[in-house]
Amino acid sequence: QADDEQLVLGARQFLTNFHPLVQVNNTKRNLINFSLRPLTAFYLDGNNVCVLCEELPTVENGGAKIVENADGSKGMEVTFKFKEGLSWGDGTPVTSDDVVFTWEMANDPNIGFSNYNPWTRASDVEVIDERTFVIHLPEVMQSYNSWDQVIPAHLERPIYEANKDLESYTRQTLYNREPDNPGLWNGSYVLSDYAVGQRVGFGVNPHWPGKTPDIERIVVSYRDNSSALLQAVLADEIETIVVSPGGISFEQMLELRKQHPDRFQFFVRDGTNLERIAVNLDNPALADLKVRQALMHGIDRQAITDALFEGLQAAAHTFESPVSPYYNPDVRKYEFDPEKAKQLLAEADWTPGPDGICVNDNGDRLSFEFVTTAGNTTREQLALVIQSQLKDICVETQNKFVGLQEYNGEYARKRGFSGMILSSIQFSPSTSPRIALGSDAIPTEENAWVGNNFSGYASEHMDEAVAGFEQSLEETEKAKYSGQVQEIFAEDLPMLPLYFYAAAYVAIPQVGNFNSTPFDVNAIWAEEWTLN
Amino acid sequence: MSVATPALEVVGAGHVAQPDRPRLLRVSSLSVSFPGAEGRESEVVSELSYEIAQGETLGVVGESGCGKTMTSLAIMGLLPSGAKVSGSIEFDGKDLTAFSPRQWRNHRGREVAMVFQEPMTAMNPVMKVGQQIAEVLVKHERLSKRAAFGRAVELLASVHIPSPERRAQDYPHQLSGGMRQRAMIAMALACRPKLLVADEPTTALDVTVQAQILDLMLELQDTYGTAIQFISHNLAVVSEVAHQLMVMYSGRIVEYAPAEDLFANPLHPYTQGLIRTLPDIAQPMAELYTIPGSVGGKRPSGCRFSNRCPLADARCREAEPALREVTLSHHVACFKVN
Amino acid sequence: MSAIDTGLAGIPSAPRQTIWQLRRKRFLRNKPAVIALAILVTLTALCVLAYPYSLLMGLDPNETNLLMRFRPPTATHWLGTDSLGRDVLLRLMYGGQVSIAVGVLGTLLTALIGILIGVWAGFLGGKVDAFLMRLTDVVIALPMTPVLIVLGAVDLSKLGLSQALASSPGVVFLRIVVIIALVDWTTIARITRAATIEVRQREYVKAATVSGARHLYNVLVHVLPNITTPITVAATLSVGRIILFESTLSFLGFGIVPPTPSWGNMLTNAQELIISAPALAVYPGLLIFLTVISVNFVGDGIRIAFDPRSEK
Amino acid sequence: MNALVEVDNLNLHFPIDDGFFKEKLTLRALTDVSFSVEEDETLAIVGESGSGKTTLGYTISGLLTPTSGRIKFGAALGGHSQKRPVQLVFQDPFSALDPRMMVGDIVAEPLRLQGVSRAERLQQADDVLEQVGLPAESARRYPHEFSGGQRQRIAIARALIAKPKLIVADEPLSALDVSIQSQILNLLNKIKRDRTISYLFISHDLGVVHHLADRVIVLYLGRIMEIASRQDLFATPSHPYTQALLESVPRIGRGRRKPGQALKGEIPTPLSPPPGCVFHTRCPRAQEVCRRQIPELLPAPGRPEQLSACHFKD
Amino acid sequence: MLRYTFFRLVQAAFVLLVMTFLLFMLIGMMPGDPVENMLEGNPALTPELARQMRELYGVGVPLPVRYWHWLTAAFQGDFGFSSLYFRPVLEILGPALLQTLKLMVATIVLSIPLSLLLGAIAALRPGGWMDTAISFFAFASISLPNFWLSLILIIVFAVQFGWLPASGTPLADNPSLGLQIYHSILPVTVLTMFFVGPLLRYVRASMIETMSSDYIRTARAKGLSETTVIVKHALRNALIPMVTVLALGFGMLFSGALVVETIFGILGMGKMIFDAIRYVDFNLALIGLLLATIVTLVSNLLADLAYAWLDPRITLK
Ligand SMILES: Nc1ncnc2c1ncn2[C@@H]1O[C@H](COP(=O)(O)OP(=O)(O)OP(=O)(O)O)[C@@H](O)[C@H]1O
Ligand SMILES: Nc1ncnc2c1ncn2[C@@H]1O[C@H](COP(=O)(O)OP(=O)(O)OP(=O)(O)O)[C@@H](O)[C@H]1O
Ligand SMILES: [Mg+2]
Ligand SMILES: [Mg+2]
Repeated sequence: QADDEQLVLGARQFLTNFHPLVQVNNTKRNLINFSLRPLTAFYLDGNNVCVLCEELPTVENGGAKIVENADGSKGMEVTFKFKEGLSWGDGTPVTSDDVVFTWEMANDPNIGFSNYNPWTRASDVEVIDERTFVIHLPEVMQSYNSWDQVIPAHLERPIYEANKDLESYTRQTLYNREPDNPGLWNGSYVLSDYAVGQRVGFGVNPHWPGKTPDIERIVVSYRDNSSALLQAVLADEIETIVVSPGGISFEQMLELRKQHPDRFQFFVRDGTNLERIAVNLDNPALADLKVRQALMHGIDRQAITDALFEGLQAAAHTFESPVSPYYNPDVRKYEFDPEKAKQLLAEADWTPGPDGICVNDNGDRLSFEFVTTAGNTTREQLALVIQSQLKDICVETQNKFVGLQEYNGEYARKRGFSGMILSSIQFSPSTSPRIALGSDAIPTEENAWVGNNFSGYASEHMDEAVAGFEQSLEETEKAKYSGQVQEIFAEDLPMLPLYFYAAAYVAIPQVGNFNSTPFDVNAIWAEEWTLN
Repeated sequence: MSVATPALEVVGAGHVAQPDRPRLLRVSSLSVSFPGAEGRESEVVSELSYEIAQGETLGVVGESGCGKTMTSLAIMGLLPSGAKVSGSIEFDGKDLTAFSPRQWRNHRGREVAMVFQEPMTAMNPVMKVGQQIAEVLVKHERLSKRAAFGRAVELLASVHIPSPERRAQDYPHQLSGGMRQRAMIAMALACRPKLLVADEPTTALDVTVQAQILDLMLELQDTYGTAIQFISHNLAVVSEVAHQLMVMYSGRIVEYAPAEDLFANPLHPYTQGLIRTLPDIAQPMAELYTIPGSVGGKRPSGCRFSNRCPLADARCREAEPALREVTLSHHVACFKVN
Repeated sequence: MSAIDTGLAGIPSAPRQTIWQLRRKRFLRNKPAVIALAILVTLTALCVLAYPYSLLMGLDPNETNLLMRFRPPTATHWLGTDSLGRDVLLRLMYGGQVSIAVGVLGTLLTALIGILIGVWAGFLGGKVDAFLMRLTDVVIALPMTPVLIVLGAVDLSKLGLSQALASSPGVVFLRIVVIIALVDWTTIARITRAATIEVRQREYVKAATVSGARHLYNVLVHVLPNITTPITVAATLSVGRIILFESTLSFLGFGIVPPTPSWGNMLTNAQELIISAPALAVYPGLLIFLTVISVNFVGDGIRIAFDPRSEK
Repeated sequence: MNALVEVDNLNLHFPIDDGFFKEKLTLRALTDVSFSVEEDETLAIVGESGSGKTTLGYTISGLLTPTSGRIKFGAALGGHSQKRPVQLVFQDPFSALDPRMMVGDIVAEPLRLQGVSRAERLQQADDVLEQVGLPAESARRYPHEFSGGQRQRIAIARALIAKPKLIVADEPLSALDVSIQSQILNLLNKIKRDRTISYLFISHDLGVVHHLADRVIVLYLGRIMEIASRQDLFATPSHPYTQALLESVPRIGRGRRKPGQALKGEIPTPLSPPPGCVFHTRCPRAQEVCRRQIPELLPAPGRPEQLSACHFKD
Repeated sequence: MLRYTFFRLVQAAFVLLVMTFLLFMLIGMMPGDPVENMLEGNPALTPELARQMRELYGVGVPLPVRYWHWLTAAFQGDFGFSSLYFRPVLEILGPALLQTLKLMVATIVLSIPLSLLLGAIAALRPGGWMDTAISFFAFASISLPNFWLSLILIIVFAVQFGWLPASGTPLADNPSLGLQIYHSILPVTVLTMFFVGPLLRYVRASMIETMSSDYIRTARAKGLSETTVIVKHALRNALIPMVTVLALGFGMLFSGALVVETIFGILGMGKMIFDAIRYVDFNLALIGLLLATIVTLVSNLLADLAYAWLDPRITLK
């Protein structure tokens, strides 16, 4: 059975590169956070907490202040202080200079940092002393106290100075050349060894000022397909695994639980990642709100999660998950009601045709292309079930399972789908709903296809509410604006919410304190994990 | 030309037929059959009886498929698996039919050796010629590999292969057809066998080379006193080397006599036909004699030649004539011969 | 009649059995091949019956039913249902149609390309031959599966096909057939070439040439009919190989796209749940195995039956 | 007599492709061959294996294109509409017939290539089959049902059907049993009696050649050693090679042979034929001049019709 | 011989050049671009950054132009960076190639004696029950989908019995040889199963043919023992052509390795290429495919040389 000192995690996709702030995606965040910690993170309860800092600055405690900018607009000053004794893995202390360096690089357009809580939000970083620094923000923003990782100036600055463009910097940075250099990391673990595509190993960081980790070594082992991962779990080769597209599927977890209820622990928590159908609002049929409402009434979301996920993934009514502090339970809900759906369609002039599919007066059929990623069994099943359900309310979907590449590129980001597309989107407490609902988040050629507003939804109402949210500093106010956004969302249905992915893990029983949080990467608290 | 045969002693034998020489091989009532389709057996050699004296050449002639090769393979104990043999083969006083596989292996290559028709395919293409010869010596004379190779070179010299040292290092494909056949003969004679079975050794060769090989065989027979069973379908070739002659037709001996006797006085209608069908340089004629029909097809009942025989009558179609001695040492299997 | 004897003793009065009768007899003597053929015929017949069967049982291969997932065999669902409550047997039947169709069509295309190139190279010889054989060598040197994946990933719309057409099931099916043929023709090409070279130098071709026959005549009249044996054998074996290819491609996510079932993608879909519902993986895997091994046995049987050495 | 075919200084070299960088080797299969085939005559070509007999036959029938030299078809062939006045009969009766075609179609193939209708050509095929001594119903059988001798008859029938003026027969007997050989020989003779036809008869069996030929060409390493009428050649062979050949032929009635008369050595490779007279390496009469100078093909002393290429001919 | 080798190498180089072009075009026609993949779901993505990245990966530049850039760089020894692993492609592919070669060599080392033994046994009595059994085994080997076999073997040996590891590579940093072998047992078994069938059929056919050849009869006529006849005369002749079959099989093995590597989590060439294609890592896919092709081309060349060395009848020109 399990090795006392080592915990093996399973994962599917290896890192593209090891740089913590370049080309960041979820896979990378899940891994890097073992050894490189962000300044702040959202803990289990959804509250923002300090990771590297002494105390979280807030407006209430005076750590953050609203100030007047030179041009008269409002800005902010946020003061942070690193924890006592915080050091890089090579013993060099983590200092304010590292923050300045990180911020400098982030503001160099040639380098291309793309972290989740970007340093580019700051207009200046002011060094108070070795451990204390003030971040200046040019405007008031709700995410003023959410900040990502810093990188070691003593190692990376010379490299940056010598390579001032993305191409040569990403090639030369120690994160890619020597990722096992302990000086690059400041977490409770340091990345100690790796084999490209196969495994990444983490060892204890002797300079970590916080709790000394209980587990001496954490290995992330990569397996390409979920069956192989599952077999490896069953063969005791992998001890902990995430349930998501990056690990085994939810259904596999359910099966595992059925087969071996006692061999493993199963952590399942409501998550914040929303599975939704983006509808192309350029399609005249879908542009009609009644049709979208009919679709919502026609899809039995509860039955789907009951049948496919044993009810463990919550059916969604809005984009915020019930676990979110901003969740608004009072928005309009669309219960499964095929009769209502048909009635709505009839109101929109769609009546059943000879083959059971609705037609309008022009003779158009109510038929949509429905795009899904091929190879993702859960999604494929979902698409097939929805197809069956919509057929009952006289809507036809033509399923199209396309490869990941095509899906991401041609279909989603370039909005190449003419009807509906199945995709997921995650809102962490610090992210603004703008990314999927803002009228400036519609991917177009001009903005280099950036943005997740695949539906092409634009509403002034919504934009205002979103801006309100972004500028709120207090939780109650944030909740108010977010609630507003959710209401508009439920009325307008810019996308069809289906359910929230649960944050789920499977682990051997020996693992303790495995606190999985739906809000942030649980590797950030890896030192709390135990193994006995 | 001087023949370099230092290692070989000369036994000496004239090339005149000597019927009183001691008997070496005695084959009696040899039959070979194969299990055919649908359980029928096909007999390819039937009731063969003949003898070979020491140092004597027996020529065997017959058309394709008459069982010449099967007869010689039976003597070598090399019949393909599935073949059924009956009758007895007595060699130098030993009964070969009672031999164990081990005895056969000690017998083959030492007491009897064989030369095949196609020298190209009969030699292992990826083994040096010298080695292939040496192999026999290693097996039967228990020589070391090196010594055996030395002997192989001498043997190549004795079959008149120029620069034998170099040739011994060659592979079969590097030799011309004639040279390959010489090497085959050298291989066969390596252990000075008492009997050499030569199955159409010159058929694949040009006339000029054929003449050379025939010369060589006669010369070696003189030197070593080896008896030879010489198989050919060419009467003329056999006539140049054989003391005794055996004509086969469809698995049977039809005529068996001393060579000169047979050519001077062929008795069996088939033998007569064979001789008469040959165009002759000495005696041109407008129309050649032909034996009607062809070999193969269904065997007739009675005499196997009856369906092609100009003399055949009802009796020939009923019973098979036995081989009998008509005049001294002249055997024939025909009812029409007295 | 003239003085010449005709030597007709050998000709029997009644015509002997034709070459095909002989071959059939020899094939029928080969028990494993006959059994394999029976299996193949049965499997194919079963697959062809998919539609009537669905009418009879009132089933739809693509209709999902969340209340009927993973059902054990019942009177309506003889092999139970899959993860979406669809009838496994019916899907296996439809899947077999697709898999076998890929195998057969792929082989036809493969054979077409292979024969064209092989005959061309073999008959003309010289520089043409050298070039075509180098080409063959190169294609053989290509690592097959990765190349299939590249070809499978090529975006047809970048080749000018409309997005909708490019991802329609028919085009996806054809595309698989085509890409497999594009890399798999080499075996048949080489075999055809070798056989063509052998036939080309036969004397009946020379006789025809002397009488004024052109290349095309020789190829059509003499070469093609005489190289059917090795090609038939190679093509038979190729059916099995292509069915395997398709399943591998499906496994890697580049094959027939669901919901259209093929044995390959059914197997792939089932592998996630192989522990709890192993039957879903075992059935298609077994059918692939059974089909391919039967095809191989039949191919071998044909080879033996057609062997010129046993053909007097 | 008119010349049917005139061959003038024919050379045929096979390029041996020896990789990209190496100089190309040439195999001289035929060198400076000149002769003619007269109407209604049988011209035999003899020589050892590899001497170029088949190559010569193929060149004349148009299967090979000469490297240099000319082949001229005489006036007797001018009026024919057919493409080639020549037909071929091969050595191996097994590979000479397409196993997938019925005998009737095989025999009628030359007519098919001339565009004769099927009914018409099958009718003719039946006729020719009868002429070569096969029953007409053979036409509806496949070749594998026939014996070697019968197949050779079929091949001859195919050669005859287009009424050629010349048949090139490349060792048509050597694959057959002795008892069958004479049947085919007689058939060839009968055909010759029935129609005006010339044979280019390739053989290495001098007995057969003596029986059939009007004139004989002796080839050695692609060169003509001697051309003579049959009587002259067999009675007074002029070239030492011809003499050696005749000497080597085994004959019945001579009793056991006396060793030591056989020609020494073997035929050299045509890739690098010996300089001078190509035969000098094996010639018992070879002198210095033979190593240097190629002897011309000139009449033997006192026999203007008998040409031989030797510095010391008889 | 030297000249021949040189010529073949030149030829191979030319072939490779042509292939770079073809593959470049093919890969260029794959959908999507690497940037999509890297930035998927990242809310902090800015248009500016997206543009920059696309530029970095050459998206938008016409294919032939990109090819030309690539080619000139390649001639200067720069084969490009992997966008997936962010390392020079050769640095990634080197170890991967080694991994795959290890797998393949192990497979070949096992397959040759196995196929020889089984093939020879089958050939001794064609049609006998041993032959039938071995033929069945061979056909089964040819017909089993290898991914299916892999899964079944994992379920049986790793999951049910727990005797063998389900992963193809050990997790330790510097695994001992023993550990490496232990982890390779299942993947090598699958590959061997996949490879041995065709080989075995070939050995059998070749042996049957050889055993009926004239020179075997000659060898027997010399009085040699059956073992000598088989080992010294038959096997060698039967095996020479196998060199070519092996070389051709090499390409096939590469394909088989892809599937096996994917399932057993071995980072070999096959999986590298597969990943590269899935995640549109242009350079990696291209060089990976080329490298795989080079390996087969070289193995073919070696096979030809070995053939000529083993068979004196062949002279290489
Ligand atoms: N393995 C076998 N099984 C069945 N019949 C066989 C077998 N080998 C040979 N035969 C038959 O045995 C008969 C005699 O063959 P054999 O080889 O002895 O003839 P041959 O006189 O040597 O002919 P050739 O002059 O063609 O060499 C032939 O009819 C042949 O078909
Ligand atoms: N296509 C070819 N390419 C190269 N060399 C050839 C070719 N055909 C024949 N040769 C060579 O030309 C020479 C003459 O061959 P040819 O076949 O004409 O001889 P032949 O007298 O008919 O011999 P045989 O009696 O063996 O039939 C031989 O050395 C032969 O190897
Ligand atoms: Mg024989
Ligand atoms: Mg010839």
